[in-house]
Amino acid sequence: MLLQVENLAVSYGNIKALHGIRFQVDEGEIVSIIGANGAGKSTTLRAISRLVPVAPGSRMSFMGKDLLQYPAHKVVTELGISHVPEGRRLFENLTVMENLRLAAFARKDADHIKRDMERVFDLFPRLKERLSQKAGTLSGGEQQMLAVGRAMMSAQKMMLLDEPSMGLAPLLMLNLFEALKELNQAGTTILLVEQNARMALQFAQRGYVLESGNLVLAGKSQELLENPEVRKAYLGG
Amino acid sequence: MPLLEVRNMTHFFGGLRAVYNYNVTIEPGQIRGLIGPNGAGKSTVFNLITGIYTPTEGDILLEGQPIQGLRPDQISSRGLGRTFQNLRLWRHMTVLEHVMLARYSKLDYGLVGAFFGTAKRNREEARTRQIAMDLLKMMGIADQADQVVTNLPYGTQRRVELARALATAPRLLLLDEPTAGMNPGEALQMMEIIRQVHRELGLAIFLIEHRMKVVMDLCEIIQTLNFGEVIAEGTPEEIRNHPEVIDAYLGKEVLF
Amino acid sequence: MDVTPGSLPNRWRRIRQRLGRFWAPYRSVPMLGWLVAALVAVLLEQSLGLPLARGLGLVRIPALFGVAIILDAPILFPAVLAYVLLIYLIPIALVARYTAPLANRMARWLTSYPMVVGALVHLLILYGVLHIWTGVSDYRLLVARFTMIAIIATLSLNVVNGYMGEFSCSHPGFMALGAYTASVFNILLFVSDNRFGEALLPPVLGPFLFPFSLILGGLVAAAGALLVAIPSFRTRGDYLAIISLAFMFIVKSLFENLEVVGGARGLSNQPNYSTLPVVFVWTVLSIWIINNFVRSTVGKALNAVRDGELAASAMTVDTRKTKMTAFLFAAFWAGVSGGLFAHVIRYINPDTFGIRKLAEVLAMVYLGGLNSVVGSMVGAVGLSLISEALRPLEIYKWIIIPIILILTMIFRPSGMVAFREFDVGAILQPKDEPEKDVDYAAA
Amino acid sequence: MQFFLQNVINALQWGSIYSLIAIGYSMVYGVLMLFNFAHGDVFMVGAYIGFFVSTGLLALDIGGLIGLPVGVEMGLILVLTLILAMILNSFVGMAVERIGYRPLRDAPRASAAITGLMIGIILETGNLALLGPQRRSFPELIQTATFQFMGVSVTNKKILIVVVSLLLTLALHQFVRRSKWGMAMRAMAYDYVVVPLMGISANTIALMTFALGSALAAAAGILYGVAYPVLDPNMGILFGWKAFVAAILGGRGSILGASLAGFLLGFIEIFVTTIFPSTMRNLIAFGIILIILTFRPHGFFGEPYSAQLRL
Amino acid sequence: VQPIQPTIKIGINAPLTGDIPKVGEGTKFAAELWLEEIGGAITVGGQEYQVELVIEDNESKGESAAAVNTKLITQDEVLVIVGPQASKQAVPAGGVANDLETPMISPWSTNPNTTLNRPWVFRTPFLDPFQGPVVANFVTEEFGFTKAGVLYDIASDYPKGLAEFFKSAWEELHGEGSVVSFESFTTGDTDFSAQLTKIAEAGAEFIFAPQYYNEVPLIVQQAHELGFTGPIVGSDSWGSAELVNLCGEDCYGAFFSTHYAAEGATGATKEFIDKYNAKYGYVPDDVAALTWDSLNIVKTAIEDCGQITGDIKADRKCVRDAMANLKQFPGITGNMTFTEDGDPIKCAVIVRISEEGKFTFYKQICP
Ligand SMILES: Nc1ncnc2c1ncn2[C@@H]1O[C@H](COP(=O)(O)OP(=O)(O)OP(=O)(O)O)[C@@H](O)[C@H]1O
Ligand SMILES: Nc1ncnc2c1ncn2[C@@H]1O[C@H](COP(=O)(O)OP(=O)(O)OP(=O)(O)O)[C@@H](O)[C@H]1O
Ligand SMILES: [Mg+2]
Ligand SMILES: [Mg+2]
Repeated sequence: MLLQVENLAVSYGNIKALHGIRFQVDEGEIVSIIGANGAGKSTTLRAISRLVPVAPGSRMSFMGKDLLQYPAHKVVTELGISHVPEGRRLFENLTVMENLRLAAFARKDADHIKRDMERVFDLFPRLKERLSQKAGTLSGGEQQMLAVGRAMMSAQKMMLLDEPSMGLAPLLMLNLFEALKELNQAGTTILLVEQNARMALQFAQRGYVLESGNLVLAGKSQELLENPEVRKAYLGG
Repeated sequence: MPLLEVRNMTHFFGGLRAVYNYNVTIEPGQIRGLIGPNGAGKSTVFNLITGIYTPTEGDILLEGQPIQGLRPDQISSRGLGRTFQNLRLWRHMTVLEHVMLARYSKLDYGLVGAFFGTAKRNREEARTRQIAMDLLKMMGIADQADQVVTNLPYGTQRRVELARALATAPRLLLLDEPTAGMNPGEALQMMEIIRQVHRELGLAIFLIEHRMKVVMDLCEIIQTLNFGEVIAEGTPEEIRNHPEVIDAYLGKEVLF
Repeated sequence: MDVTPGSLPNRWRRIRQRLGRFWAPYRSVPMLGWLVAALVAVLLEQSLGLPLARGLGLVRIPALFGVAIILDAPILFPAVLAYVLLIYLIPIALVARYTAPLANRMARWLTSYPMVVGALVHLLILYGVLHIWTGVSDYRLLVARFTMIAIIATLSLNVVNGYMGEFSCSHPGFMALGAYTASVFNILLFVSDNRFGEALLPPVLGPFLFPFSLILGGLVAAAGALLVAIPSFRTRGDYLAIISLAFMFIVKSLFENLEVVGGARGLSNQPNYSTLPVVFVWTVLSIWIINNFVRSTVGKALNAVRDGELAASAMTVDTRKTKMTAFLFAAFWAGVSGGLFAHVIRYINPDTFGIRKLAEVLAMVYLGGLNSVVGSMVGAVGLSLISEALRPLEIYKWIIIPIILILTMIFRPSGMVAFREFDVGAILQPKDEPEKDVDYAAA
Repeated sequence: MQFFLQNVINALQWGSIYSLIAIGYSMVYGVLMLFNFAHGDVFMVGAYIGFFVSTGLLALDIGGLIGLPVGVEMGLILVLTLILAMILNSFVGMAVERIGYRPLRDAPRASAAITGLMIGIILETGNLALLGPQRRSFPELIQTATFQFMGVSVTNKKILIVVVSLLLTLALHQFVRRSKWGMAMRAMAYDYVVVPLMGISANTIALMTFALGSALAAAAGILYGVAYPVLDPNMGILFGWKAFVAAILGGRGSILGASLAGFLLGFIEIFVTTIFPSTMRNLIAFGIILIILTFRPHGFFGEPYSAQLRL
Repeated sequence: VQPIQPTIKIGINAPLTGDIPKVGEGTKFAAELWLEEIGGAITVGGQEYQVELVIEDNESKGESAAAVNTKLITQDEVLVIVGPQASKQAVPAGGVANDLETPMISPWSTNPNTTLNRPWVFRTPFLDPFQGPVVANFVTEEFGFTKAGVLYDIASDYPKGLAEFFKSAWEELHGEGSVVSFESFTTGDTDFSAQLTKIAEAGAEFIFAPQYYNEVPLIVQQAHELGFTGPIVGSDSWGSAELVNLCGEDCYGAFFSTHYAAEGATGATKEFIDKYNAKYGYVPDDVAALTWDSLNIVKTAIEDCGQITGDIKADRKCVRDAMANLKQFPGITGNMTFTEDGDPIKCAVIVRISEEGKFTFYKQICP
């Protein structure tokens, strides 16, 4: 078991976003979390990345280590969890190249960095064409590619993806998911959060359904796809 | 006379050719779609039409009148409403204030009224409030009128954007990815709203979308853009089967 | 969350419950009731204050609730506390509580007239309170006038910095323009001195023309504001901040070089026109007009420019006109406050309107709260009174006040009462109908 | 001509000081997007630290102990003072960050500006309370030597100040543009929330930025002390505001821009005084700044406003 | 039961914080020393009254100074006020004192408006219209120069006033245009190289710099660095023991006009200097000396008044009248008689900074 989350609760001021959820992700898996707007999907990922403080009593472990002992930047460098945040959040004032290099900030292995960079360009040739363009002037899709590329540069044990398909053209979306699949086959465990529930479930092996801060369903993707409630609520009938 | 006519519009960002020789004609009451790969220049087309950028070359005519070079507020006052790809709401303002403010150019009182709270101003404000509330009812968010927008769910925020754009009393509405970030169920609701708006207000609509179901179901005519140039234009059926579009944009297998 | 019984949150809740119970009867006291109660308190002080103070071993009536006395001689703390309780707190509490039904009836009766009438009645009582309170001591009178002038300045800065979200540093410059214009006008016309010679008009006319001089000062300030407003079309944020800062330095330097108005030696002999009623009326006027403006849809355009200029202009908002209006309007009121100020201290020099004044007004705006008329009042009154009351601390005052501000910013980053509408109608309402949100125990 | 040259020399020295303070300011401004209104006072503290360190070193009389010639000893003391004061002042900067800015990282920028202003006042008043109101005279570490060159007076101090200032500017520019730390700082400027996702501690970067900015302020303080050897608790106020002007005039986050603007400010002030009646100096100098910004509304190296997607 | 002895309260309105804290310190120290000196009491009409000093900080702001005066008068009910020092505070504060009919004496303010048409307001220093010509005459006689350069702070009241009076006096002596260069800067500036270059270029034989002592070292050193060799002459604001600490040898040999010379002083002056030096560790500057004199004027006026009635209004009036009637009051900064306006008629001294850095008496110049 790679990631184990128990009784995870998070609040923003008075708003309770997560009410003590429990789930797990195994090594090499692709797991997706689906849910409506504001269900708490992004919050879950932020909690794992330690970007938001969690309520007392929450427990999270990664490869047997207590995740709560690590500050946000060490979750990346020491545990190897990368995160593609919602809305991309690129450093728009830096160039594409600088964004990628920055993601490898704490890494010392020059050779590996170089190899990873090549892989990013293999997956997203468009980025290579725009190396010295400021990230802020990329189109939506290009930005999403860069966001994933950046995550690949920072850590590869596990990748948290927050709505990577948002705003992507159909073809690109296909490409992206293919790329993610490749990444997964090369050993990166993936936890995916998506609005586009159908596609997410088709892509993942297992899924969880999050509803107003509570996990209400869990199961194999196929089961969920066939579940009538899920179909009604998230797949558009 | 067509409602909007764009002729040979070209735009460069530095050395990058974002839009090249773009033409479009929109008739009153038409629903049109604009698709294309990421970075094709779709949003740029919208930004050019609405005056956020000034085209390097070309003419934009609204009901025969050239509007290129005008400021965005002048263009929008002439009946061109829009929403943004990334929500651009005013984070400290309430839903109602958003919609009321979009009536800015239609307000019939001046600074004196604003300073001294004249009777005319009070009448105008009441009337504007009524119009705004009607729009909010139409969007189904009237009960959230006094909420500050930052606290609202994403889907609601999208509706606020739409209501705000409608409050400018447009004859042509530009929608940049209205269902982005919604799950399929919510997207269906949004489509319903767009249809209703189109029906009840009789607007022309020009929309950008990546969700094929939305484009194909809503639009009468679809344009496809690639590298800033139109590569195909036609009915949904024609576009779906257009080889170049499939190549550049749709892909062979459709996931959903 | 596992909270052990008796832990802090629980105890805190109990305290709040108790406070809530204590406060409950006062929830139904309308503004009118509070004002009447305050009137009773100040009348009490006027008649009994001095003997009571003497009896408690104080030499005088404590001017600002005795803070200065306590800081000077901590041993007098019980006496001061007793005084404040006996003169202010207990009478106000009793009167407010037991006249509440009557006050509510009155307030309801007033609501049957146009709002202006109700507002005027309230203001009249408020003025009465102020008049009697300041009548006891000239020191209070001076502090009260400075404080009200600070309210005007703070409010007007809030229009640009809070409502429109720019960081404007030019306010002292606007104040200087207003102060000098009004001063020159009045000295030239109504004062015989060795700078401008004989008075041109009979001095009895002076007080009547004083409003014109203030308006003229405001207009000159607004004209000066063009220099900041026009660049604001093309640039914003930080760049505008230094444009406005440059403007402030330019104005200061301009007056240093203007020998006719005394240069660095300053301009004195302003007639004593900024009396309490005059300052009061102008303060009320400024609050009323500014509040009207920022609550109108036209005024809301400022907020839209702040939160997203692009979206604003795409929604038909004329952003240029909006910025222009905001700057000129704010400058006008800053000019008025400068004019009033000049006629309180009756001497101005360019140095009065420098960086230190800037820091002061900025602090008031951000302490009180952005985008809030009430906030500006709180900020101006709060900082003026604190800085007067802490005077005995001498140098340590300027360590304590910054610490207060830093803590405020840390715990309330937008200020004490930010983003709140000032709804006169709601304030004037009677309060005896049960409110929806009285669930204080559960809060 | 000689008159003109003399004033160029004068302006170079004055501009160097502005430039050094401005780049320190620009560090914090460019990275954290904050108006660091405490910077002028951090500069003042730096100058005082320099004063105490150098006075202490002089009292120790190391030269006397190991028998160095006076000139060398003084040079050594100057270098040691520079290094020590820069280190010490960087702690001051870090304290300012920790107390005044970190708790406000999510707050509106203007609020942080107010805390900065207030920390500045505390530093001034604290100095006054601790050290009393008398001015301090910065020890004369360099024996002034005046060279006459084409009828122009140049002192060794002036040369030293200009050279050190230019060197520090270039070093810092390289650091911010080329090093990965510099890159992290620029990233931080844009979006500090996701910086940790790159495996970088945002707090470390913020602290480092303040430390660097304050170290530069200390260097500026010492060079200032060498050239203008009277220190008082309020000396930083005006410099703080001028640095603010220069940093922004240079363009957001641009070290070279800030330095250039610092020199420009120095030149404007000196030459306006030279050419116009000196009474009009501030009027004209700030008028020029206003005009520059009206025509170049985003400073020298700043991005145009339309491209600043996030404000 | 003892009857309560009325105390005599004296308000001190001083700039303890703000731009000129050193002035505030000098004021406070001199006042405290004075209180000690008189044993904390004044005897009036055979009865001893306790004296209480109420020292308040005006933050060197005009409005604060006015507020402080109002507070002192109405809250603390002081009999008389000493201060504020700088004119930008003394002018508004004087207005308050005059309106509320309380005698006030400013030890340091030289702006004519401070006392003009204000019967309740007095001052201790001589005025700029007197000092300007003093310096002009002195330089003419001493050096025989005809071309003057002036460097002053335009944003500050005192230097600006003095610079202008000097200019007119000098031009009266040597003709139009004999002030070859009249340069200014702004408060807080520390680089004067452009102005000094201009002055040197214009061929000035000496520089008159009526600046505060903290700016003087910079002016003098920069002038020397730029190769200016003529004398630099100053005014009473140079008169601080700190000047030499800050300026060092650069200032040796310089002249300035002032109220008294610390070195070689005799009698009461020397006594004051020694006591102050013993207590606070440095030679008092002219602010302290003038404050000391002001307090003694107050004391004499109270004594002259003959009785303290306890009716504060009457007592204030009595003190004011007594003050206005003082003749040839022997202060440590010279003998003083007040004019109609409340300004003193007194002599100035020219001080030379000796080669040991001491302020030595050089010459006395009387009106
Ligand atoms: N920074 C924040 N401050 C306050 N509340 C927040 C914040 N971020 C999220 N929330 C609230 O927490 C809840 C969960 O939000 P979260 O972003 O995790 O939802 P989500 O499932 O990712 O939704 P979406 O599909 O819209 O991204 C929502 O009610 C949201 O309003
Ligand atoms: N302000 C700008 N400066 C420079 N280049 C820009 C700017 N805005 C957009 N671009 C470039 O122009 C091209 C078109 O961008 P645009 O945003 O119009 O794409 P789009 O078709 O809307 O894509 P998406 O579907 O991803 O939103 C992109 O390559 C983008 O990088
Ligand atoms: Mg989300
Ligand atoms: Mg787009």
